[in-house]
Amino acid sequence: MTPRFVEDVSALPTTGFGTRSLVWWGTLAFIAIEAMAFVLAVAAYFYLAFAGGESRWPPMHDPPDLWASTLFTVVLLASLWPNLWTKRQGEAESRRGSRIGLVVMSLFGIVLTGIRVLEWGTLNCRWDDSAYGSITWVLLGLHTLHLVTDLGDTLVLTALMFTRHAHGRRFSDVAENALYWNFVVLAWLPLCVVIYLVPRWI
Amino acid sequence: MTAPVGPFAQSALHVAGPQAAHIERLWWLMFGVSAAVYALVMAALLIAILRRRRAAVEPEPRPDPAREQGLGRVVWAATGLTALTLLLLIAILRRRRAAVEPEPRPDPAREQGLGRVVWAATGLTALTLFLLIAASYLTDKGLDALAHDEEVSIEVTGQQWWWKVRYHGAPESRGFDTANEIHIPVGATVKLTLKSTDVIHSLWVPALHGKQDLIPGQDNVLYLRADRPGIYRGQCAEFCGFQHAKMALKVVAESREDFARWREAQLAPAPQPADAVQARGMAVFLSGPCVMCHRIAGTDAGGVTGPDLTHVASRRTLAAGEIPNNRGHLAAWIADPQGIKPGNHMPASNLDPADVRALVAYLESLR
Amino acid sequence: MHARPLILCGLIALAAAGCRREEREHSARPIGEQGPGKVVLSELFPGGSPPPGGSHRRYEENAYHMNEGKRLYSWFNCVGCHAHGGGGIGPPLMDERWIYGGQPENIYASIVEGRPNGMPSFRGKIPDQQVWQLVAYVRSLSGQAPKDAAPSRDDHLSAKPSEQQTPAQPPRNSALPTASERRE
Amino acid sequence: MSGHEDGPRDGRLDRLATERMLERTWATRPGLWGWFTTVDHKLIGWRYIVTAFVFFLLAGLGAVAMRLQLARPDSTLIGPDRYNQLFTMHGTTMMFLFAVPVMEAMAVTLVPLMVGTRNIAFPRLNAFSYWVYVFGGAMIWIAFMLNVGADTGWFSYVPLAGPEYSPGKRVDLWAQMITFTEVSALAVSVELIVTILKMRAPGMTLNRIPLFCWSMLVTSFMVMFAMPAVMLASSFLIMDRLVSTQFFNPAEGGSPLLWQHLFWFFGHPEVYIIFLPALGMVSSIVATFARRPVFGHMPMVLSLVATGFLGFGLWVHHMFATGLPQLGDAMFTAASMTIAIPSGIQIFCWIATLWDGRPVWRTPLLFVAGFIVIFVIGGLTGVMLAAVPLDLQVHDSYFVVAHFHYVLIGGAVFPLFGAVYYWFPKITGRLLSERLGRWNFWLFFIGFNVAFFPMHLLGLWGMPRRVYTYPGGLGWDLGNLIASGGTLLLVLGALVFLANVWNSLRHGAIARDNPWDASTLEWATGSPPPPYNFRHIPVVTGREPLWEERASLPVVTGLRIDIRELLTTSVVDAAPEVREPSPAPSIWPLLSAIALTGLFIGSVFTPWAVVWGAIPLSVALIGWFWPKGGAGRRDPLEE
Repeated sequence: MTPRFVEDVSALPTTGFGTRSLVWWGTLAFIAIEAMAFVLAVAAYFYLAFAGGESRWPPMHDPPDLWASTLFTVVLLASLWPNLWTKRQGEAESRRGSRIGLVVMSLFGIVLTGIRVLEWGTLNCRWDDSAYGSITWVLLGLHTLHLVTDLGDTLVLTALMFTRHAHGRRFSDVAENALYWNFVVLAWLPLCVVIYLVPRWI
Repeated sequence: MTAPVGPFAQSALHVAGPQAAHIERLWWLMFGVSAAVYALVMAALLIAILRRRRAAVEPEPRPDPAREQGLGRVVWAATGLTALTLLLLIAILRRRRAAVEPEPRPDPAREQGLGRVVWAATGLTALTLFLLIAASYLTDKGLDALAHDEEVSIEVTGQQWWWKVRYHGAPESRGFDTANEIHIPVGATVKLTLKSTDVIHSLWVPALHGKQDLIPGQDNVLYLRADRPGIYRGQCAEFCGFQHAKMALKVVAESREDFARWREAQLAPAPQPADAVQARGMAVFLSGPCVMCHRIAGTDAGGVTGPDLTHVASRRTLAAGEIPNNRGHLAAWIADPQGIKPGNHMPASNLDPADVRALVAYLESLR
Repeated sequence: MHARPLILCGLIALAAAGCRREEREHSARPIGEQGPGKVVLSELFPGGSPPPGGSHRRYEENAYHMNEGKRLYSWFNCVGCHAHGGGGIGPPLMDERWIYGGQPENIYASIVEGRPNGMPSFRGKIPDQQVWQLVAYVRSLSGQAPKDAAPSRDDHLSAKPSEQQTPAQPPRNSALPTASERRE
Repeated sequence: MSGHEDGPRDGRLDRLATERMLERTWATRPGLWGWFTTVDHKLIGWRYIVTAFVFFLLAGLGAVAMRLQLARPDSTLIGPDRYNQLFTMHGTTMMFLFAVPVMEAMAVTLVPLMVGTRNIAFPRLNAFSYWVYVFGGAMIWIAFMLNVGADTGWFSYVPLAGPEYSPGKRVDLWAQMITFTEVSALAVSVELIVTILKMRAPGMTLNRIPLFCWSMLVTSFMVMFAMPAVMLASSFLIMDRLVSTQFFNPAEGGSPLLWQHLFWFFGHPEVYIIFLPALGMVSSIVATFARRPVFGHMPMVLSLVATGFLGFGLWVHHMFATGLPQLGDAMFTAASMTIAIPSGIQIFCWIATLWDGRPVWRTPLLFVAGFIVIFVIGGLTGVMLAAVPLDLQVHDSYFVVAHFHYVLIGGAVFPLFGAVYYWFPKITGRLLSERLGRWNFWLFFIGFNVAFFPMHLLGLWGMPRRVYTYPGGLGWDLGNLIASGGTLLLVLGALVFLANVWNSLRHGAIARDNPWDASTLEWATGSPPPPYNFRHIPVVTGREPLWEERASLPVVTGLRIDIRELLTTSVVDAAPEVREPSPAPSIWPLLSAIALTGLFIGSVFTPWAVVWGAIPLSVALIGWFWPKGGAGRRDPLEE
């Protein structure tokens, strides 16, 4: 068909943040998928606790120790502040601020991964002991997977920010990486309650 | 090869007890409603297709409503599922018309009329569904109405690929085991406790009730009653591996007297061999591979992983309903169970033919 | 693109292994066709002699046969004396010590012939194929079977880690247990 | 921001120069390298469709083998082991490797054209998802050829599929195949959601989105929330089998019913994931051939959304026979029957459209009529199955087999074939033959009903499903023979279809841009479309853009044409927002898919493969993410 020019878009920007960024939407969609996986895993936990073959929960185990998870949770929550700061630096397209923020967040990620390793030792159960052990390991494993994945992302992005590619869309990548970290933090809170506190309550 | 069974011995539309009868009534109700709904929808579709046929000859953007009504009546009268399909075929084959200009913004008044019809149809659908939900709920209640004061309590355990049947007695020493055949007295409420020791099975005797799963780690219960004497076939309805297809059972509904007589016979230990051949058969049984899995009460054979054979000769079929229980089939089954039911847990034996004959003679005496 | 031939080779290798592992033969050869040429009747049997025709390999590399062996181990009440491999009235089967030899034909002989001090003979009672299935399973108890074919966990109470996760313990022959050992 | 300012824009050059430059920018390189690296949604979409149809044919051949076996009682043509593998492969392939992928493939091909953009969102992810899908499908079929085919049904109930009752790797490979297809389905649904929400042509406000795109939007959301359930379930299963977790072992606190809940929480929405796109196709076809917009656009959209929500509330009706509490059952009965209302509304709206329109009877519309005739029966039997008492009788019987084939073949495959006839000229530039199309339709229509209608009766007369044989004399012999006969008609229909495609590809009538005079944007460009889809991004002024603007098409100008650039717009009003760069071809998606395949298959044999396999995967992903070239060139996207 014959075209009829009605609008000129050449003045539009070539990058956007938040709802104007495709990657932001993609990140949000993947967060939704993963959140659904968490929700279902927690549902499976309660199903096994109430409708599985056990009369006691946890069966023949002590509930997991609290010190490592408490430490983890405190550090994780503390990471929120530098994370939001980094996000703002990205949105302000500040190369220096983004670099500092990403380095700090990488360090947080490494420390948290270290604490997480210790945390596995405090569960007081093995994955093959019982269904309780299995679901507890899977819940913690799911979160660890996200933790490690985001750490990997952050490390690659940090490296990128120190190369000649640190311009333009990298800044929206910084903002979206921070968005994902928020999800990793927020998802942990209910999981922490389920893994560590629920066995003490029921 | 297959054990003989009557036609429709396993049919949900040839019922013999109150539970299945409730469900059958619900079926006919739903069938009737569905057929009516289907006829209406098809009629509407057909009219939609047919109503503008003249337009091709002389364009007519707003056909006369009276004529439309008349056409509608004719088509409605002609409704009938097969006929409709046929008409559809003819209608479509006869239609040939050049493409017409599309109408991107149809007339709002016409749209309103269509809207009213669509909403009415939707409302009608909702109402029909509401009625069906109510009918389903009432039927469900009806199934529960069968009083839970069972006269006979039977435990059915699904195993790959046969049914272990235990009759509870009071005291428990009056209980006994059998396999693949459930006897029940006519007119009595029967409680079936359903268990599984391996995978999930499902007990389905359509003439008496719907199905219920047998799930490891969970006991399910089914109450039923037979109102007519007869032999009703049932079958495993949840896929359970290799021989899911050949995991059948018989429910024998008989008079209270016959049932009592059968029950007393089952309680007795196995009869002693009556002659030398049977005695040899018993010896073969006890020294051969049979004892590893099978039990015969009153002898040393105490295997519990295969069917209890104390009164095997009183049963109508072998191999979970697969073959009739007679001399020839019994011998064939002992010689080559993997040929008859590949993958089942009974291994082939390599007994001497004379031994097989003796064994069959002995097993045949276990009435 | 360059990975394609590699993948293909890998697939063919997997296929060869896969076929042996996955075959499900249910047509047992009838009882009586007894296994290794000569069944040794002496109490002491030196292990380590190479398997005669390697026919038992078929069983040890095959997941279905080993799984059948596991079922029969419980059906035929081997558990009664040997527990789930830990031993009890009978010797344990999940360690590296074998009184009558830990090679397949040794174990075959133990089942078919029986052994002194309690192991009954199952000659004529257990068909040949089932004996081999049991042999394969018994060897998997001490981790002798390939890990991708050995049985995984039970669908019942777990008494021990699954055969799949049992570390391999190469059989060592040991003399008859001393009186004191037997008392333990 | 810097470096993006200069460069040739569309609208500043003459038509030929614009097209030549766009062609150079967007074209896929010829040859094998181009084939492996392309990110063009059309090429990937067509490849996806062809692959899905190959799986369809394979699974169909499996069905033919099963019907041959079941034609006579006590048949020994196929033994239980092979038969169980066959029906498992049939169900698994149809559901996971054909139905869902083919619908998503149609969307991958059509949605970017329909919303008027140059490529799909995250095109490299799109390439990746195709490779993952094809590797997963190839894995399970190669396994089947090697006699390692899964044999526990497409539903793989534990404990039968658990470690004790399914030795070997059959079920592990099956469960891993699930992982493959889920990864690819989830990736595609994210691409589609973002494409539909953010990349619509200016002016295509929410209420002007074509119904097919609406149906894909709802479908994609359903995929996002349903697929995690089956991924979790299959992961549990693999872990139970491989590292001895106890999820499904009742003796150690697990529950076999947990599997069923998780599986059906996915499995029921799955049916709608297959069915909703088909509804979108039907709407496209009906509007075009009834020569008017679909009646009741808003109710149609709301019905789609309602179906999407209600679809998640029905899973328990697959479990009525497991002995759940009665009150819960009643609730699920009500929910299951309620979903008939939105389906009913859509049927009524299409009939109203045909009623009011002036239908042109071409093959696509024929398939739509067949769809209504067949699907309504499936819907009604679905209502019956929702009633607990009736379900207890017919559950897992041939009645159910009849029901879901009426729903899935009637509800999805018929519209799909209609859609293939409808969009074939757009995709290939050639029309399919009408004459063969009619043969195709009638063979399918008659063959389908002959094959599947008797199954209703077989089920009511007590024949359970998933049996490799059945005894004679129970009243099932004739019904089975007829059903098997119908299968042969279906095979003939499929052959006619293949002949039609084969013939049309070489000698078919050349299609114009808009051979059906349809109203949606995909018809505003060439047949087949050029690599850049549209010379200028169109502007939409109504729900039926090409019918509203019959003289000329309003378009925007100002996008760069020397680099891959497309236009993103706001979610509700579709107002232009950003000139978004779009990724260039890359080999990394393929390499990532290979690495992922290695990890997945390796993990079936040893859990350590997850650790070792993560290394090449990480390398491939970093290669994918790492930006190429200097300033001004497109950087890859993160997801």
